Amino acid sequence: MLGELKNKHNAVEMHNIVKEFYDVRANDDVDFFVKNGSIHGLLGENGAGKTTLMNILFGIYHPEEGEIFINGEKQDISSPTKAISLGIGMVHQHFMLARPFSIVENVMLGRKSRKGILLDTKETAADLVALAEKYKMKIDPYAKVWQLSVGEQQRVEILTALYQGAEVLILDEPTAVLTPQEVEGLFETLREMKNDGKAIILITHKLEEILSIVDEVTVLRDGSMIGHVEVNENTTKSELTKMMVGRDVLFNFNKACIKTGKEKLVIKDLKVLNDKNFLALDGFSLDIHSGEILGLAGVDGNGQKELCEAITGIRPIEAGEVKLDTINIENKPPIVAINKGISHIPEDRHITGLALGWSLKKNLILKTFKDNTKFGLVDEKKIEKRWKSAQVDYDIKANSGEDSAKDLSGGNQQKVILARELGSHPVILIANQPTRGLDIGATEYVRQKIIDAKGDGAGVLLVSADLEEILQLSDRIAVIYDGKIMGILPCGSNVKNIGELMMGKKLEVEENEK
Amino acid sequence: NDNGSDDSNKMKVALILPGKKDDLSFNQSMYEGMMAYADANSDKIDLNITENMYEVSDIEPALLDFADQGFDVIIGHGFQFMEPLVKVAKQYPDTIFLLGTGYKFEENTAIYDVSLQDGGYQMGVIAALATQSNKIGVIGGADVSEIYRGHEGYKLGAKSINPNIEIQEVYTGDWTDTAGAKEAAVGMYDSGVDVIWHSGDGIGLGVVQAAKEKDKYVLGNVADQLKLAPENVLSGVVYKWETVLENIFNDIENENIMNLTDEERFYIITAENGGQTYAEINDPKGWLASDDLSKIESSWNALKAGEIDFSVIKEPTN
Amino acid sequence: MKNKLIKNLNQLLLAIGIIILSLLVGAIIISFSGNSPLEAYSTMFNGAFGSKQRFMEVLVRMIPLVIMALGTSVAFKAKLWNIGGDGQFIVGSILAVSVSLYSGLPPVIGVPLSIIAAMIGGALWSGLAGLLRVKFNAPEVITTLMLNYIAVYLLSFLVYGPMMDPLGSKMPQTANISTAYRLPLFESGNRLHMGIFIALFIVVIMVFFWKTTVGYKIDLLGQGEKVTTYSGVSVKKMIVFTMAISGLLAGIAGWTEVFGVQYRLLEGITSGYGSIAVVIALMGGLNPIGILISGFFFSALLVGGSTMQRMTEIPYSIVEIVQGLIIIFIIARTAINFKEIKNRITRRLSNVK
Amino acid sequence: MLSNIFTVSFFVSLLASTIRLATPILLPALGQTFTQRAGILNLSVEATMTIGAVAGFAATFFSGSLWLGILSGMVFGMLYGLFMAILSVTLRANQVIAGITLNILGAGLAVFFYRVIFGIQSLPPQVEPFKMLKIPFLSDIPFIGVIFFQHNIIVYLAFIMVIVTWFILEKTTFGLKIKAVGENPKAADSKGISVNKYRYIAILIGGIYAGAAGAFMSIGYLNIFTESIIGGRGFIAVSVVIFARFLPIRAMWGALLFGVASALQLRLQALGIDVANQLMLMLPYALTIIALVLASKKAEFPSAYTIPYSRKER
Ligand SMILES: Nc1ncnc2c1ncn2[C@@H]1O[C@H](COP(=O)(O)OP(=O)(O)OP(=O)(O)O)[C@@H](O)[C@H]1O
Ligand SMILES: Nc1ncnc2c1ncn2[C@@H]1O[C@H](COP(=O)(O)OP(=O)(O)OP(=O)(O)O)[C@@H](O)[C@H]1O
Ligand SMILES: [Mg+2]
Ligand SMILES: [Mg+2]
Repeated sequence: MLGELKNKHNAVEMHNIVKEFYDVRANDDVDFFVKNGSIHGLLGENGAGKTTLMNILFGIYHPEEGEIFINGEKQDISSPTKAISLGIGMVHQHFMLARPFSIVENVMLGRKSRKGILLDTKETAADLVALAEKYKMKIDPYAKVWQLSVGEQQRVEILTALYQGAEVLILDEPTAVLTPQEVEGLFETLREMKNDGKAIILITHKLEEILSIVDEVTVLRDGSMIGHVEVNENTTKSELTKMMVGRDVLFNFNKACIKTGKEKLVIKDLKVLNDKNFLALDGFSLDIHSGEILGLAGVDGNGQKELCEAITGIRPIEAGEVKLDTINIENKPPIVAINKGISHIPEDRHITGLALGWSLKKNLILKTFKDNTKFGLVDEKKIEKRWKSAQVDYDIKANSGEDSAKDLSGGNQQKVILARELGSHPVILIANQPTRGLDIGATEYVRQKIIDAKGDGAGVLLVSADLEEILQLSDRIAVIYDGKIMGILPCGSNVKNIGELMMGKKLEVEENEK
Repeated sequence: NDNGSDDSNKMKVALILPGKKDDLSFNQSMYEGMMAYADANSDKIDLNITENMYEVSDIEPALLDFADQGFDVIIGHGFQFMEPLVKVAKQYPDTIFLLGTGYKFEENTAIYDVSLQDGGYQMGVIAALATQSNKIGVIGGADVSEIYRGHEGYKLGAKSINPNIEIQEVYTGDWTDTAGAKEAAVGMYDSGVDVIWHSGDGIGLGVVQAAKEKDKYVLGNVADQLKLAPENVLSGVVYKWETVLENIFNDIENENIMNLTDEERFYIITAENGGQTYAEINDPKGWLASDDLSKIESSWNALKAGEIDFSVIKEPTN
Repeated sequence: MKNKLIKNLNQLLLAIGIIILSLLVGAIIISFSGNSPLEAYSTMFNGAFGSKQRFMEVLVRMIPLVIMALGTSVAFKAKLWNIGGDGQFIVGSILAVSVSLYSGLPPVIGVPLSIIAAMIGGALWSGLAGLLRVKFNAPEVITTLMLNYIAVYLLSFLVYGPMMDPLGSKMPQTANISTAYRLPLFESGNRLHMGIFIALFIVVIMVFFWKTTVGYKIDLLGQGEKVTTYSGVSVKKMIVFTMAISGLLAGIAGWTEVFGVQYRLLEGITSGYGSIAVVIALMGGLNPIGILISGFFFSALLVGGSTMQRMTEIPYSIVEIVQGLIIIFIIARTAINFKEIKNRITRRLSNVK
Repeated sequence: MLSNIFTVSFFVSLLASTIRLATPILLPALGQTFTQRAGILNLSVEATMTIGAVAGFAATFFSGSLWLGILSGMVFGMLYGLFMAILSVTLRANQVIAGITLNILGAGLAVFFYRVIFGIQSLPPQVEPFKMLKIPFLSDIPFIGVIFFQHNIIVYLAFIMVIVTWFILEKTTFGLKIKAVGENPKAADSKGISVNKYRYIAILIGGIYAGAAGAFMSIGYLNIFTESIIGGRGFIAVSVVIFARFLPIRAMWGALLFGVASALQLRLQALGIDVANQLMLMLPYALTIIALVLASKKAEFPSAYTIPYSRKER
């Protein structure tokens, strides 16, 4: 049926795309068409194959089967260079910028210089400023990337693509890391581009966004194309969800806003440096009570990571206090926090949370070698037993405890971490972005486990950039901006207020209160 | 090597060189001396030569292995062979071991050495006579015993001509650092030195090259090095191991070597016994007057006659 | 258990395959020099196993190599690139010999003290590199390498200067250590000394070491600094500690060589064991038993190669070339993902069906 | 006594020698600036230089042309670099291990081929090395002339390469790409830059510089080849790059520092200053460590330093 759509006006046509990774069929006979002068949504659960499909279009992967037509002409897109020359640009989920480079240097990387082998820095910088103005953005072309906020970095990515002459622009989850207000700014730019006749492909998990800006949407599930919808007033969220998941999904946690227990962890006037030696936390105070989930909302990079690391002893503290009950634990080595029952689900499960080359069994005792020894030697039997029970309790899909952690899917990796961190019945749980990158099933599972931990009496600090998650789970909601608490809101507050705080705007009510 | 003919009457001799047989120096002189002797006596001697045995850990196994294979004479050409050689000699009392420089003996070992003070003295005399600037130099690898004596002899010889002469001395600390030796020589020449004697192995090549570049004189060691730089090699000490090898093998053949005293089993090449000579004077710059040549001659005669008093050379203090 | 056995067997077969491949390529190079590869290899084999004498020599050589490779493996496991085994070996030997020559202690105290001195010397030298890494972020690859050179000149300075045998007529070596300090020989007339038991003992210790908490922590460090810190292990302490242990073993290797074979200090005492130890550690898969086996193999290669050089015209550099080739093939093997290729093929086949 | 020693001519000779001794460190260091900027730590520079020295020597010996010698050094240096590239880029091997391996292999190969080519001769084969090239007028300036303008042409070229290298890295698209593959290979890849290609090129350039420096040692500095002709200079060059924080101009200062350290130790001894020569010989290596200690904390290592890249890895 879709084959009929093939005509000269389609900016992109991908036919019967098949792509395999080892034992995963990431794209299974997918058809995908995008019209010029339109914004096209690509929808699907985690792992559905969206990024893979776009990576194929951008020449990063080569499909096992299938054909690609750009503006009606069949193309073999063998590399990103080829894609770029065909007028395809891509803004990746994880930004592709060299951080010590300036903006203009990053832009020049992807483009032929006008001066032959010499760099045309000045000219490019001037063009860039002009281009940015056209799309209502503001940049300093000589600023170094590491100095930029996430939103600014994204603008650089978009500008780079445009500057390379992109007529087809792919954006892979561009809004995941932005505040609602920043999202509005981005959409403004995208509409501008659409009016210029460009084709824009937008990958997102957020259905409201699809409904507000997208003209057409394609839905993937398990690597296959499920459907293709023109978006109009009649399109509904539930219709799209059903296409995505194949069933109705309702996150249904029996959450009542709990009256919190006694103060457990008190953080006072914390000052902490980030990796670049700037203050990431600047006078940060917060307290976490037993038996509550305190949601910490905020745009990535406002000091959340540093906070989690400071509490757990991983990062030194310049000034301020961290008290567990009445005991000061600031600037103590990490082992102190571990022994005192502070568990930590780190933001980065691959580099921090797991020893990827180690077996699952060994990953379970990462923090507790000592308790698993016999005559000074690690007790294999004991560990095997632990693994067996953890596998059942946490529903970890793996062949055996001997499997390497790196061979597991993200969701299962996260479950291993959960098994380790919750298995010790913590008094405090620091959960930093615990569901990032997980599919709906796994997300649901992890969230339930966090709620269970709370029921167990743990005080939970839930750090998340996903407002929906914060709203669903939190008993109280704190908002962090630029290393400070902007405000603490009760459970059930409205999204707009939180969004404003995340942007660093003080709420009037708050203002009055203080 | 060429143990092709299994004439069991032949004496099986193994020569182990610590360096390369074409090092233009200590190793090469022995290589050539031994080859000359073996060629002249090819009916009697079956020779195996091992070169480049520079890993300390290889030395003792090599000695053991040769002894184990039934070699009659095993030669370790260098002081680093002394301890293992003495040790292995005890285990193989019927095998003769020869040690190139050293001081420890067993019943079945002998030592050959060079009394470099003779050659050094002569070089000092030549350098002092040739210099136009009254500054001469000497460059060596490391100050091991015979090199040390050579350098002291050099100073003595030079001062016998001109007590106020300035003598610069460098030990590069390394036998193979040709570049370092060259740089040291360049430094000396730049500071006004115009004749340098080198007492070294691989490093000598660097000194010769510096002389060539700076167009000054250099005195060689061990072998005649004229061909390396015909415009700049003034003379040099020349070792003639054949003389002592002849004696040693005669003593071995007469089967009395084991009956000799330690002193008698210490074979040393000197000016006196003709084991050391000096290369013909080559003076393209004409820095030597004709009476200088006769002074050179007479100093050599004095050395040959054993008339020079070396007792002033202090034994090295550690 | 059975699986593990099969895995180990596979490992062994692969290693043998690699060696054969290297020897084949080596053969091409030997023929290039106009020599007969067959003659070269048979002399080499004969040179290592042809007589009791030679075989003993292989074992003698194996002692310091295996101990040093075990040291190397400790650092490598933590992904610390300690390539300064030679320097650590030297400094350990210097301290140990100093104790035995100058302390004047009775051997009952002096011998253990000399071992301890060797360990301290080695550990200091590598620990220093660890410290510089932790304090100043100076890459240990480079610092350990530079410390090698410094140790070599230090040794040279000492044997030409303060430690020179006063009765040695200016030979650059120390006096011999007294007999009571030496590692006993198995039989007189043979070089094989009791150090072989020490080497085997350390192999056994290392097997268990990797199962202790400390061993786990070192292994964890190799998994990444972030996960190590996260797990409550101090990365800085662990880096210095791991480097120190690694050097400590190199120091012991120095002790066995000096007290079991040379009986004195002299220049060139390490015979370039450091790089070979790296190769042995790698070839042994950083596993103590693997290191023992590959240590034996490389000792045979060295001893055989040295004999080959003595008995034929073929230069010793061939041995170095073969060594280099072996490692290259090891690297190639780990890099090529056989599993992926296999998976692909089986997928294709099942798709066809 | 000291006033006798530290004369003007002493310093002139010292500085001239500093420049000569800096050259064989500077050249490979510049090459490694490319290589390391692209994220590759190549420890096999030492062997590459030895191979360059043999290749350069042999070519000159048989052709009589010095330039052919330098060219041959560069070509063989590049070919040996190819090994490193295959191991570290294509096979994604650990770079430290690959480097050590290639050092063992390279030392063997160099000596082996020298023997195969030249056999055993009673005199070592020699070539006529590069002649000193006095720069007209400039070389006549008192003191300065001797220090800076009386060297052979390779020395001048080496110092000119500092500017060239700096220019390439900072001002050309090629340089930007080299830096990008060392900094964020993924980003470079997504911008259409082939990471493997540029890493190969960066390693090969390093090999060319190192091969040229090796040839300089055998036909520009000395006139013979010996086994130990490189004598650790390759390793020092690798470290110079790090303490120069990957900047060519700083690499030049680093190389000069080592030049002066080696020149000084030989001269002081000649003038009768009584310091054990072994302690002096330690100087360059101790200096490297000190320099690393001072520089490493500030050094911004390329983010992908020593990390192999694969598009597939996420
Ligand atoms: N490089 C790779 N190697 C192996 N498997 C891969 C690779 N890239 C993707 N996959 C697998 O292919 C499938 C599709 O992944 P893809 O990243 O395209 O999903 P996605 O729809 O973009 O998900 P997300 O919402 O998480 O971004 C997943 O099962 C994933 O694990
Ligand atoms: N670099 C890789 N090399 C080999 N296999 C990989 C690689 N990355 C992912 N895989 C495989 O892809 C599959 C999915 O991995 P991925 O991390 O994308 O899961 P996910 O989609 O994030 O998580 P979930 O399973 O919860 O959906 C796993 O089976 C894993 O073995
Ligand atoms: Mg995913
Ligand atoms: Mg994706």
